Amino acid sequence: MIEGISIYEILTLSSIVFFVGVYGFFTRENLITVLMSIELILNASALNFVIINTYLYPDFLQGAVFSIFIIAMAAAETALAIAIIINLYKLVASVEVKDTEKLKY
Amino acid sequence: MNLESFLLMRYEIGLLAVILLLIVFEIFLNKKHKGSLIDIAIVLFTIHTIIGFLPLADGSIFGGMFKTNALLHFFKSTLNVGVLILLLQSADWLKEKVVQQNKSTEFFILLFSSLLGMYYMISSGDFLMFYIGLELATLPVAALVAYETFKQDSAEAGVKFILSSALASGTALLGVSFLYATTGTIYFDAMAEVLTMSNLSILGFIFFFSGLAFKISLVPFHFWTADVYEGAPISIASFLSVISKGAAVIILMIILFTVMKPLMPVWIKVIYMVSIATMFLGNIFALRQKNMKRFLAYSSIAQAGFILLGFLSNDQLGYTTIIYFVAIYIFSNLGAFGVVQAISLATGKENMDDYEGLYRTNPKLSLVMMLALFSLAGIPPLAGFFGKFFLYTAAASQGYYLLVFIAVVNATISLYYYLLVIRAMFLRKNENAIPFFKSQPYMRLGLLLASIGILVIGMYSPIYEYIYSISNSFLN
Amino acid sequence: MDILSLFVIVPIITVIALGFSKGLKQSRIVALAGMLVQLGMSINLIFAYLKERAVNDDIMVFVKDIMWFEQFNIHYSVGVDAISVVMIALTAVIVVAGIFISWMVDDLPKEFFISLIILSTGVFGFFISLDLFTMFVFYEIAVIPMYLLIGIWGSGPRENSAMKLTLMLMGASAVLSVGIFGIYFNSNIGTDGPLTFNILEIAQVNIPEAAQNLFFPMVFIGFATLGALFPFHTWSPSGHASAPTAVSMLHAGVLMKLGGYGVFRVAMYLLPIGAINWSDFFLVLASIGVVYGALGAIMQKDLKYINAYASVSHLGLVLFALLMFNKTAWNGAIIQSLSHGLLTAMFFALIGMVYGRTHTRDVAKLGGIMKVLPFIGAIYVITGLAYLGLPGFSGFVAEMNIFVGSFQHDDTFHRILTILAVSSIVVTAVYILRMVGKIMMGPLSNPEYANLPKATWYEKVGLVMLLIPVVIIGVMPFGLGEMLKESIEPFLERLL
Amino acid sequence: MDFSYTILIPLIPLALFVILGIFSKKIPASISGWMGSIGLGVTFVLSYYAAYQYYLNGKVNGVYQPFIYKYNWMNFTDKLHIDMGVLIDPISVMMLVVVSTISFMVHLYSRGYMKGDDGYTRFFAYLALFSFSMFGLVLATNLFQIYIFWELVGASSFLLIGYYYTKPSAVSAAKKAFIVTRFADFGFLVGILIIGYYTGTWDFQELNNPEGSVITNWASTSFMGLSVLTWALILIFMGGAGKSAMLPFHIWLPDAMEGPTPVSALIHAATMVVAGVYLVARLFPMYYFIEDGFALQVVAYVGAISSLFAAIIALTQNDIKRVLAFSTMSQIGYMMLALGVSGYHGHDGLGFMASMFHLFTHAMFKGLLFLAAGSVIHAIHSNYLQDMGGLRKYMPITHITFLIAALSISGVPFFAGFFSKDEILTAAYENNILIYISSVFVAGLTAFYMFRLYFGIFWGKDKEYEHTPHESPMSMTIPMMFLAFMSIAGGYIHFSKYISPDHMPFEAHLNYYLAAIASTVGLIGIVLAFIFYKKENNLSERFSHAFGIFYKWTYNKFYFDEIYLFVTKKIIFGLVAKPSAWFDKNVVDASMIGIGNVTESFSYKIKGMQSGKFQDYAMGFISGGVVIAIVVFYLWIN
Repeated sequence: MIEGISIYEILTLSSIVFFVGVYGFFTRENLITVLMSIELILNASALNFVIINTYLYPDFLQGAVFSIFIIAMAAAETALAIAIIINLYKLVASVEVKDTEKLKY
Repeated sequence: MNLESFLLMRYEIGLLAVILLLIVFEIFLNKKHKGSLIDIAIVLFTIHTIIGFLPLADGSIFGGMFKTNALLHFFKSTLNVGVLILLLQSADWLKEKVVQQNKSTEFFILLFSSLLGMYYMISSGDFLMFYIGLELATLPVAALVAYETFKQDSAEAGVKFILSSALASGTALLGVSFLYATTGTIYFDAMAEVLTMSNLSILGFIFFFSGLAFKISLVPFHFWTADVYEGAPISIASFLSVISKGAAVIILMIILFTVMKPLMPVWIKVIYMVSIATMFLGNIFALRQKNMKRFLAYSSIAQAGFILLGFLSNDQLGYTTIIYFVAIYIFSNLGAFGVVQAISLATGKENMDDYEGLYRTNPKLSLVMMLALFSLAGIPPLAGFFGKFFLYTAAASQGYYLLVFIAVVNATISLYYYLLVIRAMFLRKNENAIPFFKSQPYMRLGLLLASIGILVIGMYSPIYEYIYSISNSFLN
Repeated sequence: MDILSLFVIVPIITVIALGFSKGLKQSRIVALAGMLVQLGMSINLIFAYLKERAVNDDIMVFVKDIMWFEQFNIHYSVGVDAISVVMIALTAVIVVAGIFISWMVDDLPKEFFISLIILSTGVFGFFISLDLFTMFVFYEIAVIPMYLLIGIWGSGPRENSAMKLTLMLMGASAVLSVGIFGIYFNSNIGTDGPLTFNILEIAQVNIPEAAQNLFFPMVFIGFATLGALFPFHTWSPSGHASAPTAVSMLHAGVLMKLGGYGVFRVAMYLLPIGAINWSDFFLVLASIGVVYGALGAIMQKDLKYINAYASVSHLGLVLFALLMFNKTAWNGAIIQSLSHGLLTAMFFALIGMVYGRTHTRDVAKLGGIMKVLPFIGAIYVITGLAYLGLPGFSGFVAEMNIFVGSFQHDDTFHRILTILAVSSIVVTAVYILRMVGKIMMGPLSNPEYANLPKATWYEKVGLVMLLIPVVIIGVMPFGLGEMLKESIEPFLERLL
Repeated sequence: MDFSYTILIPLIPLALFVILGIFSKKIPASISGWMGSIGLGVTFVLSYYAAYQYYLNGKVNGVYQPFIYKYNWMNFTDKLHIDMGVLIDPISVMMLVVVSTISFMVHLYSRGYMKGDDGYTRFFAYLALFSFSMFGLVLATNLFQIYIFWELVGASSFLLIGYYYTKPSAVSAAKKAFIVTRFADFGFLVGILIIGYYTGTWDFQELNNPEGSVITNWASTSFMGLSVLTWALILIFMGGAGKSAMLPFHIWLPDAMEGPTPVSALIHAATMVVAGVYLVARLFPMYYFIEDGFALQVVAYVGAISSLFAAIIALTQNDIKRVLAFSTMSQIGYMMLALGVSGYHGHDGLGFMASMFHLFTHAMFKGLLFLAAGSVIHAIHSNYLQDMGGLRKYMPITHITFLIAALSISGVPFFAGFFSKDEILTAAYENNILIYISSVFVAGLTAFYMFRLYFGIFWGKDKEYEHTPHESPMSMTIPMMFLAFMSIAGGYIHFSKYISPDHMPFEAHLNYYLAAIASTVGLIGIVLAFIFYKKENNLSERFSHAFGIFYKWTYNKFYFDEIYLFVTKKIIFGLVAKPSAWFDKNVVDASMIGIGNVTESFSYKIKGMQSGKFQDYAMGFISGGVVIAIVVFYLWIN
């Protein structure tokens, strides 16, 4: 609970973070930056959980616990994604999105 | 908490034991005998599967985070059988391709972990457990998709899968956070009591739904499906299309009919729209596919659209038909993928054109394929017909005749492309047809089990009746 | 084991036995043995039926009911009345004849006979079913083997024809299934009982008129597509043209009869008000089919196409008669189904024999075959004359019943359509005689044909088997008519 | 009295047909010919016995009683049913005599005529089938039974015309005969249906009863200003006109001469073609009483016009069988018009009686003419008048018998044709003077063209024959002689004692005044023919030039064939059948295929959705969610 800042501001922030992440996901040409965008999306959700927990339902820590798990999962996800990207790099010597368009239609 | 309540997690514990045992074997087994790990894994998993059929009490532990009931037992066993068939079908591939790289144990560990994640996901009693289960089910599969590290396709598919699924789970989480905002709880039971219809809760539902729809590959959340199936090893494509999708359907069903019950007027509409879009788009894309894996990917998208018909009937009829159809679908699709696997393994060919004249050289394989495809197309007396017919019945019971009409039209379209494969195998004659080959016993057993499932589940009505008798159990 | 279920079990056993047989010789013997048993049973069934009918007044006799899917109240429920009995006999005759005609099938013989017998299983099952679900199951079982039969053993553009046929028929069955749901979910209106698929039970309730109006066309089109209702008939000419002989026989002879039978048994019996409300519309379509099919047949150059369009015309007459809602016309419709089944089967068998020898079905290229193949020629002429409704053959009996029945309506609309339908006898004569005259008579068109091999014993047996019932019905229609009328009565009562 | 043995009359030929048909390969030609002849001989005897028995003892209170033996063959509705049976009444017995006589004679004759033909047994099988059908037709007890046998005679006619089936002209003639009569039968059938529906019966006894409900209630339902029953009768007459080759359905008859000549004699001269006459006679009370005989007027005029028309055409034809065919048509026109002008009671029924009488005598002399022509054709292997001449020296019996028949048909006194034709003219004179005048004119024309034939064949200059013609064998000449006898003696039977519309005998006297006119006209015809054709001269050519266009029209049979050809080929095939075949292929079928093609091409169109770029997929994912949200909120708010 932060004085002078209502839940709306923070939720707006998290929404902005979410959509920045989404925008980044759509437009980045490098797989690593796409991965970073995903982090933004996950963080937006984590932020939401914490804020909602704090502002609306401070009695239980469900949201906060959830956010911790989100962080952990995000880390696992990122690690795995990086591993796969590295493998791709080994094969095509590139981490560009345009090099992942072989499978289509 | 006592031992007995832990035993409610028998499936999970059993599977964990299998995983750990495999690690032990991996450590202590002589390098020369690494091949036998496959046999060991299969034996262990078979034992696990058989144990799964033993009766088990209902109950919930961890303060309602983990629930279990007769329906889930049944479904976990179904998943087990599916995975077992899958293992049998991929044993040869593992022996020939993976053992050399010394990666076979990882394969099993990852696969079983994913299955473990699914157990938890469908048994979850709150969104946290659900989320953990979902991720546990997804992440190992991502690794498996990219398992053929020397293949660009595999890596590309892995990238696409992990990034798309991360986006999906991010979106789902946002949805869950909205639901949490409106209700103040993440427990299913508690949320069901306080959830009301509001803009935020609906928005939350839609975001959450899109996350699960991604797993089931419903249109428009399906785009990853075909690319990933094509790039992934066939066993993994098969796993994604049957086991992973089946589990996701069940949890979607549980959540929609319990937690989201207050939002039913909304989600019925969503399901209605998505169902039509999924059937049409899946079918229309499947029409022109030449690669068998891609073909089956779109076909499985279309099948998912049919499954949604069962959601429209908010009663035992609906639940039963969904589960029944998923069970049938698992067997049918495994049959089809198994044949693709066998042929790919023997010849490396995966295109429909390569199948021309197959019946004349490999009649048994072609027959299994025909059974599987006709079952998918819904031709009596194969199981798929009964599954589809009952799904239509479920939708029609609520008066959705128009939707049923659209569905049957789509079933006809789908028949067209299934017949294309039949045409290649049976009708065409080909000088350069795939020559006769004899599959390994595991593969043959796997295909046999799938065929039996296809033939028996439909006509043998006690199976349906059993599912009917337990299908209500998730509600309490 | 009850007498009716054997009709499904014997073919299944035959199929299994075929699975273990090798080569042409074994498989044809196995197939023939199985189907001869079937034929014997079906003849026995006629007498058993007559005996049972004398002491049993139920609509259906030999009823056997086993619960299948309890939650849906789906039963495996069988029973027959006179109409199913004669249809079963027809099917058995044609299947056996078909096996004789395909005595020398060279490519994948085992699979051929398996598919053929699975098809016939579907047909037999369809005719004995009293449960809509079971009926639907058998209907689809009957359609699907067609794809393989045409696709593998066919000729010409076989792949496309097979695909078109399968898709159109399965599309029709899809539409039908919606109609069946409509019936099912209205099947307990007014009673407090459970929903049911059982035809006889559904007939006890009166489905609301709005529902009947909605679902009748679906059920009707679903079935009538199989009966080649204009404009849903286009699968039939190309399908027939590409199919191998025995398949054309079975297809036109039996499978297409499922359409009329279904319309009669399901659409009109369960949805009588819908039938009456829609009758004018479908009557127009059926009449168009009758004349249009006949006109189409005049212009065709391929023998099988001629016959296929002729079937459109003749089966249009079946639907036409069914929509007339009276006993005489319905009696005619059923006899027409029988008659057309036998005659078309004969025609296709003959065309197959000619084609097998000359390797052409082009009317322009054939001529004077009778001189070389007297037996085939003679039967061809007889079949042609029977087909155009000559007295003494079954076609006449059927057509006269239909015309007299149709004439019982005295409004201008029905009169015009009836006269239109009657006029088809002239057009039929034109195309039949044109065909017979061109290919059988006249000078030998190609000197190479002078040494065509004569008809073999199995061909003769096949043809004579089909001809006998045609003549029996044609010369002695009295018994058959009475037997059928008794069974028609309860169905007609629903409409009046 | 018991006439149940008459059932054997149709059944014997049926049995013959079945035996000869099934074993046609096994039975040697010599035996099959004898089998057929003996079988028909038995029916011949039975028929004459029946006639003897019936005409002498069939009367009760001066009225001939019908004898009916029937059983129920098929039920349509509660009322309507078809019976199969035997109806013995004056006209059916008379027809039995005619048919069995001619058929027996033709069987005998064919044994010689067809000798050495490949399909000898087949030929006798067909003949037996025809005889069976014709007997069945004659003995029918109801309208539907007549229709059944009507179709069967049509079919056997088809088979017999197309007997030489390797000859294209024979095949097309057979087809033409069948299709044209089938078209007419379409009318017949509709007529039957109308009668069945409005009267509830097809039984002749009920239909024909002048006091019965059918006839008395004719006015109860009308359609377009006429009673429906009148329409029905006109339609039934359409069927009769088809079979009897009346205008405008006559076109098949000349072509039907492609069949073997004995067939022409049997079917296309003596028996089948008069079925139309018999049909009208059968229903005569209906024709007469319903709507005051409106339909009968139609019959009369069609008969008269056909008679005149055919006689004119016959003048110019060169194929002797075709001349005889047109002559047949013309004579049947006579019979029709006689029925058309007939009354019902007593002496008014003269026309009816005359028609039957003429049917009888015509069968004899026309049958004979054909047999004689067949004998000629047999000898010189040509049908054409140009190829003949001076044959009287070579074929004396044929010559004499032909002459007798020609005299008979020309109405020369003391020959059979004279008596019957005279009765017809008398009846016409008493009722309709216009028809009378036309008929007399036709009588003159008949005499002229018959003697044109006679002189052309037997007199004139010898033609170059490949081998000397010789008289036909005994098997052929004996039947001819018998018929020649009948062509004279037949005239002396007092038909009015036996046959009348109301089944009551009456006295018909020769009207000498009218007979003299008719005979004179006939003799004028003969004399003209003598002048024109006795010796080779160019008179006929000069005349044909003088008539110019009219000659050409006549020679081409007034272009009826061409008109029909135009209607069928151009209009029905070209404008109806072809477009509907086109429509089927390019609209109905194409639209079904089109649905498939559109789906498939749509599939290719939208394949770009799956671009391969996972960011696009993500775009689809998010925007899909947004679209669902928008739609849901839209729906939910409403």
